[in-house]
Amino acid sequence: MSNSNAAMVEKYRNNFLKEVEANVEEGDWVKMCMQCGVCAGSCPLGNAWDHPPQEIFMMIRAGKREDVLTSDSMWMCTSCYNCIVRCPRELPITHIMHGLANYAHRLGIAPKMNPTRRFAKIFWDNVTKTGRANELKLSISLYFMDGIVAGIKQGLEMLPMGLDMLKTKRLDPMCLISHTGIKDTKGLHAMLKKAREIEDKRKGLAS
Amino acid sequence: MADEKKLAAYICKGCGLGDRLDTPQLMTIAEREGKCQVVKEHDFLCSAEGVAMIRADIESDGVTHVAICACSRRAKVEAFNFNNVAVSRGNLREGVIWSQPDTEERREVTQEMADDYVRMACAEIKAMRVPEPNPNHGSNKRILIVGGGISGMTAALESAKAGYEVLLVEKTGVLGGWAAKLYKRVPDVEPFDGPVDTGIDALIDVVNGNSKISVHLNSTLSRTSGAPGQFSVDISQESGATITENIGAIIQASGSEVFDATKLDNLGYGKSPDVIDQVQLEELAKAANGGAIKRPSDGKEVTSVAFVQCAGQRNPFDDNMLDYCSGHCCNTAMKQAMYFKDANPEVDTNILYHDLRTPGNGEDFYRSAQQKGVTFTKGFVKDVVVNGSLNVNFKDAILDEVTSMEADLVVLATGQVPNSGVDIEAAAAPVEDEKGDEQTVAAKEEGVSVLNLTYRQGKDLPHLSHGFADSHFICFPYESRRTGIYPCGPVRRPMDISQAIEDATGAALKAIQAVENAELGRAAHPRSGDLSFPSFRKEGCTQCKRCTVECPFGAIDEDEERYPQFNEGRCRRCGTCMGACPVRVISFDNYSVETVGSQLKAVDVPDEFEEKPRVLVLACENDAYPALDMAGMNRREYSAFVRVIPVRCLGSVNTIWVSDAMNSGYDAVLLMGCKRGDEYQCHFVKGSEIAHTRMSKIGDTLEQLNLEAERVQTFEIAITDVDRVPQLIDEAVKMVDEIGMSPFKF
Amino acid sequence: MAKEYSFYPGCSSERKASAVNYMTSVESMCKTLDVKLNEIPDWNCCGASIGYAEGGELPRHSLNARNIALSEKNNPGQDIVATCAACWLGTKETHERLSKSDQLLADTKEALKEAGLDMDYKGEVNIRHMVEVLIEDFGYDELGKPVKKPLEGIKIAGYVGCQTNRPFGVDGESFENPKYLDKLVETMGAEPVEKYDQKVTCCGGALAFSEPEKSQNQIKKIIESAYDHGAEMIVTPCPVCQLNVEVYQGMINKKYGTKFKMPVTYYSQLMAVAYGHNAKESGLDGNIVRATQLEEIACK
Amino acid sequence: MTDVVATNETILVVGGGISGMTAAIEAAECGKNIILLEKSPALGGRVSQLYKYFPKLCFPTCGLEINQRRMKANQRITVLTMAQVEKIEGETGNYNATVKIASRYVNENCTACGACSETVEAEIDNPFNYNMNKIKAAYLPHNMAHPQRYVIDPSIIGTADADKAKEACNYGAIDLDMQEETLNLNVGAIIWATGWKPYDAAKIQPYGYDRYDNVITSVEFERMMDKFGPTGGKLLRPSDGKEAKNIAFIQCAGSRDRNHLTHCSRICCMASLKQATYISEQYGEDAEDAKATIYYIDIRAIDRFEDFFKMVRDKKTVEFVKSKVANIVENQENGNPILHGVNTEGYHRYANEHDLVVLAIGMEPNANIGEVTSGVSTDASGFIQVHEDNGGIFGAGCASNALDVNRAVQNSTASALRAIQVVNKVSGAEA
Repeated sequence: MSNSNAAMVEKYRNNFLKEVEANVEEGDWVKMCMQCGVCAGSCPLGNAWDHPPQEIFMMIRAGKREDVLTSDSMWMCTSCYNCIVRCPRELPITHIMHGLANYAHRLGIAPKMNPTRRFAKIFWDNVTKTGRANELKLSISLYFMDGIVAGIKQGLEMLPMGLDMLKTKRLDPMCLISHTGIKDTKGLHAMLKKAREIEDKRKGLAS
Repeated sequence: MADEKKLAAYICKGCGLGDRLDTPQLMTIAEREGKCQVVKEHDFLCSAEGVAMIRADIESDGVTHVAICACSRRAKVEAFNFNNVAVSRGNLREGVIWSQPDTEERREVTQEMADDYVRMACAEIKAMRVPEPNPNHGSNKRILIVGGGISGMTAALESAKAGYEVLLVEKTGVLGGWAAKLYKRVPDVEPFDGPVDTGIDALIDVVNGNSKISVHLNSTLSRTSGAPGQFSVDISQESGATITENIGAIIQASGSEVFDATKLDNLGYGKSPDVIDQVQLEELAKAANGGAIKRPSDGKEVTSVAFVQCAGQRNPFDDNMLDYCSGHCCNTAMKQAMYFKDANPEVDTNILYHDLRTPGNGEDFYRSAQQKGVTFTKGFVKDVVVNGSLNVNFKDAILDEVTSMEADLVVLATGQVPNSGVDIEAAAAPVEDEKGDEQTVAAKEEGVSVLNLTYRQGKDLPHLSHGFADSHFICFPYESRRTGIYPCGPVRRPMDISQAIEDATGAALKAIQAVENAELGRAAHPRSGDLSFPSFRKEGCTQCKRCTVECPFGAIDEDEERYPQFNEGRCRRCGTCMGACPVRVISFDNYSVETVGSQLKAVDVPDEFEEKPRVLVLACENDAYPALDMAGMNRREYSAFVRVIPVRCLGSVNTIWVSDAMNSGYDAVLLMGCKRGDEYQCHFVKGSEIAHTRMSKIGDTLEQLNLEAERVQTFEIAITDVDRVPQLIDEAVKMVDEIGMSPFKF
Repeated sequence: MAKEYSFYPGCSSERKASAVNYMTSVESMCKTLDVKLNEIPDWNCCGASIGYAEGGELPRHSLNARNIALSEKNNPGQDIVATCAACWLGTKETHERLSKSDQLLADTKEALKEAGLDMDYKGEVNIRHMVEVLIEDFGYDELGKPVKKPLEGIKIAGYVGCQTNRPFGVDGESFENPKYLDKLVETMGAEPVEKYDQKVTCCGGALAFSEPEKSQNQIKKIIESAYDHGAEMIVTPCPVCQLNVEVYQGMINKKYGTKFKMPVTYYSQLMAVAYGHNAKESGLDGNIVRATQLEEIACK
Repeated sequence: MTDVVATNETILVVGGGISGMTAAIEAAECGKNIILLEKSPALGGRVSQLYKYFPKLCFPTCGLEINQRRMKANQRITVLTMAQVEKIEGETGNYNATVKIASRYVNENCTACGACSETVEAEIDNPFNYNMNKIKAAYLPHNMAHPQRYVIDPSIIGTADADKAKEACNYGAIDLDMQEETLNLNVGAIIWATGWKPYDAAKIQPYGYDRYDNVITSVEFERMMDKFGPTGGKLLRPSDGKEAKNIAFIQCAGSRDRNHLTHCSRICCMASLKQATYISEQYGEDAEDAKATIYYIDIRAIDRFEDFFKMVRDKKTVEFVKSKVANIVENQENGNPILHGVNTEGYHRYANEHDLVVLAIGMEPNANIGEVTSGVSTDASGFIQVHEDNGGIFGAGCASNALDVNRAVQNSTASALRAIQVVNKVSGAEA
């Protein structure tokens, strides 16, 4: 997919702001930031951000495409919406962060090993397969994200929790074999395929 | 009529005065010592009935001089407001019973205080004359406006709309000033979303079409003399001809020049034609007239432009640069960036700023600029390198890195430099040696005068910081130091069009006010309505020139015989001249060496064995006296040995008062004036300062009388010093206690 | 006369899913309040807050639009009510976005066509969280009336969390200091811990899975403050909050040597118990950290 | 019964703050007849509640003294306090204003001797100190109050206290049966100088003004410096009365914010710079432990105010942080506010503990002109715009824009002339 990355570099040469405005969810809000920094200070995982939102906006204006898109900062967003409600310019910051992450991910230049990126993929595949989340499969595939060994290690660590969940009937082993999703999975999949097509067309992304 | 005096004293018994004081004794004093023909007491003097009693005496009994012995002169003013009589106030309430504890042991001294204040009030009216309007006042009501820019034209039009004749003098061949050079302006009404027409052409037409306004182009003032209501000016025209006109008041709207950008070669100015200032950008925009803006060097359409804010501004570290911020440049840069964006959204426009300053609804304008894609970078520009392309090197404050951007065009936000004429203080600065002398001569010639005043104190309005001809005051922006002459627009402080329009309209009112007051021969702010004016006995005058030098308002010139020539219309009635005069020939009808001198002499000074010292306080009526009043209102107690006399300004304090006080046995004299120095709060500019200098010199006099220097002290008092003033008084009494009573008691 | 709503339970409320006990208690609560919840037939996952990364914009909105379309088709004229914060937020967000952008609406409908629902999407419904229904359609006084067993003497910290609170929130409540849980707690006869200062702190949400250390650090703050302010129990309106704050206590204790044993309940559980439902009906058996005080009252 | 002479050559000035007083005095000194309305019991407005002015650090009461002297000496100005405009009808050169005058329960006989106040026991919140302390229910609004006349608070009418006050007065100044009055004034032009109000700080939730004792507003801070203020001129913080030495100033509290006031209130930067000097004034220039920290987005010290900015910037006791504070939490132990945020100049995260937080509170117009008449043009923030549709009604001071004192006075002087133009037309003087 990195060919689409090359395409984008070509298309928007040294105008990253324009690229973001065109291709990133709510990207046309970026220019409205006045660098007050309230978002940066409002993020619960703030310490984990190499570049807080307001700085990312500045970097976008400064054309630091590589630094932004390969950063794992956006992946630290917990979707708590603190930044949105406090922003004096009403920028939909949470969504812009999501948009940037998604865009980087689609271009194939998002940090490969970022756990949130990988979990997000696992989650999406999990819920879209049957139309509903299969929590057991979800957690299992999560633990085995890094291969069998790490998986077992992780699994053991999580075991007490898992047992708690089983005890309280909040986790169902049967789900491994018999998880009932929605009826019209066919329609759902067609819908999602179409949605993806349209979006890619709009953003000039090769799917 | 001023001569057939009939003195009356009225003693109030209200507010506890009757209970605390022996008022019959006060009446006897007023009668015997005060020599009042009419003496009455009243339970409630400020009541309708009490006031009616006084009026009756004035109307039917021919009373001309009234001593109200009741509350402070600041209280019940409206009640005791009588026309065509001289009024003094004996402050028995705030000044006596409210500042003294109601105790047995203090009863006697409290009564002595009251006795003295009655003596003083009577002595004062005895020395007063009922002021009459200045006879040689002018009544010309035409308003002269210097400068035909937006400020000048606005002032002209607004004055005309109020019904006044206007004479507008513009040094260039066209009206419009800087505003006429703009392609568009920043909006001042909603929506604040983009550049709007300046409307300047329409304004020019209205001005030219107005029958009350006569415009002189290519003209300057070669002479300005006279006073409010009776100014006379010579208008020199390009042709060489000079016409003389009479006018009533002057508005100086001489505007500003742009900062000389050639001083900014580090920013590439002069090195490349594509580095320009904001004024030049307006020219380009006008040429493009909504189309693509082309760069000067090769006429290529501009695809990227960098706006460098604060170019040569906000820089106190370099004498060649401006210390201040010109206020409008942030909005102007945004407006100009919008020129590009509106013509072609693809153009990159970046504004490099330190602090983005868009107060009020400018914030909407800011958002609108961002909406249009103008980008903003908080950055400090190091330099602009010219080599084929333009590279702006700067420190990005947010990303915390030194970086650079390339641009087809660089626009420098240089500031406004006031066109305020000659710096008369610098010109008048004393010089030590020959060399220095040359320099001052040079300084004198430096800069072209705008007004060419024939005033002894110089050709133009005094400058304040950075050469602006502003008023020094926050609450009184039009408190000009040349009565009847009002600066407005960017000559006063840096400002944008909207503020200039407001400012010019305000200045027009002040000009109108000046001519209306002049016609009635009354003083202007701060002693508005005061009819008294300085007169002097030529016979006694020694031509020492102190009055002409020290007048804060340049009201006094010298006649051909080198005698002081008072221009009453220019006078603000502070009395600084009176305080300056060593031979005491200057006086006002209701305020003179006599009115104060007789008060302090009227005080009954006990002999030294009584161990009742007397401390005289001469208090500025605007700050120290109100502070004392409020001390009384809040029952702050202070020594009963003090006697307070309010003065118009410490500048009016003549040293004779101090030596008289010493001779008549006072143990100490305290002068309480307002803050002096650069941040002075004296509405008569230097009064407090001058008094201080005079008193520092009085040391010798004291020595001759072989008295301790600390018996005379000067203080800076703020109106809020409600606790401090009583302390200072008590400390003075304590000091007397320590160094001993004055030997001059009889 | 029962109040009827189109109900969007969400994945976690499914049988034997992580918030099944939430569901149980909601059912009991609604029984008492005579609320009829008509489940949206064949509803699908909302994509949750984490869906953005792989799902992108349009697919995510399509997911939610499908639910709205199904609701409008099968439960016409009824407000959509969700009990899960993420479900509510996701659906409401899509609903807002589509109403603001014709482009997005057209694209979404084109996608919905593939699921045979393009004609059914009108976007005329309100998307509401169960808490909104309680506060706005009933009000605290009404909610107080059916209380049979006031939860006397229990000090409860109202942990509101993020997504029921921001960016939309409950009408009239502040983002920084919402008071509705405290009021509900009070209405049920328990003692709200009003000074609890972590009531809107983020629990890490989905990042509890991908960034456990960072999230658990958050969760620790949330629980500690509850203890500091004398709370004996935490109550929340959000399944993710409930799960994160409850299940990780063991791991946190291991890592930090803390001794957390703080029950974390749903508002609906408090209400079910107060309304006289038994422990099972109130889903108390679903709490990993037993809410013993509630159980005692429920058994009375 | 108040009797007032008014003709369509009279100018009505609404609002007795610095702007209204200026407009009234300047017009009167041009020979015009003025009626000046003030809704509170005394003139002076917000500036009389300020400790000092920027940039001179002089005292507002000094200018107030001069203006009051000018006014007392000028028989062309009629002052009506406790008066509010209810309705305005008519057109340029001929307006009819309905004015309601609330009962003061004290008539012009009052000598301000204070006997009533001494006897009354009931206390009320002191509005002059933004309710930070109490005063007797029979009171003189403040030291500089003009008219210098006491007020009986309605809350004690019908109580024994009120009767005691009446007995205590030897001058028949207290009239407990005083009724509210309604006047109809025929005037030629109207100057609307109703000023501003501080934005409701409680609405700025992340800063917890409603939750934390030690978070106050800039106008409240101003009162603390006044000897006659709630703390007797000391910087004592509300929670425990301890001296506040390490003080944070948060800029744009309610301003430049789409969630609150969209405009920039202009004065707040300068106000905080000024208030930062209060700290060195109280504790000395070199005080080790005294510090002002100013959290800002842009420091808007425009034109010559730059000099003041420089003076403050050079102080050892003042520090600047380019950051909009994200939120405030309270240190449970000592009640100190802890500010969380990021210094955006190079991304530095902070959690700074201070003794006291001062919110540089935004300026909300108090214009509400729409409530009494229609057709006067106001902008989205509610400020009165200069507009021909306004006819003979002119905004002045902070009712017309977010202005500092100097600009407010400038603007009021201009408005005075605009009003004069109207009445001169009426009298034919301009012809």
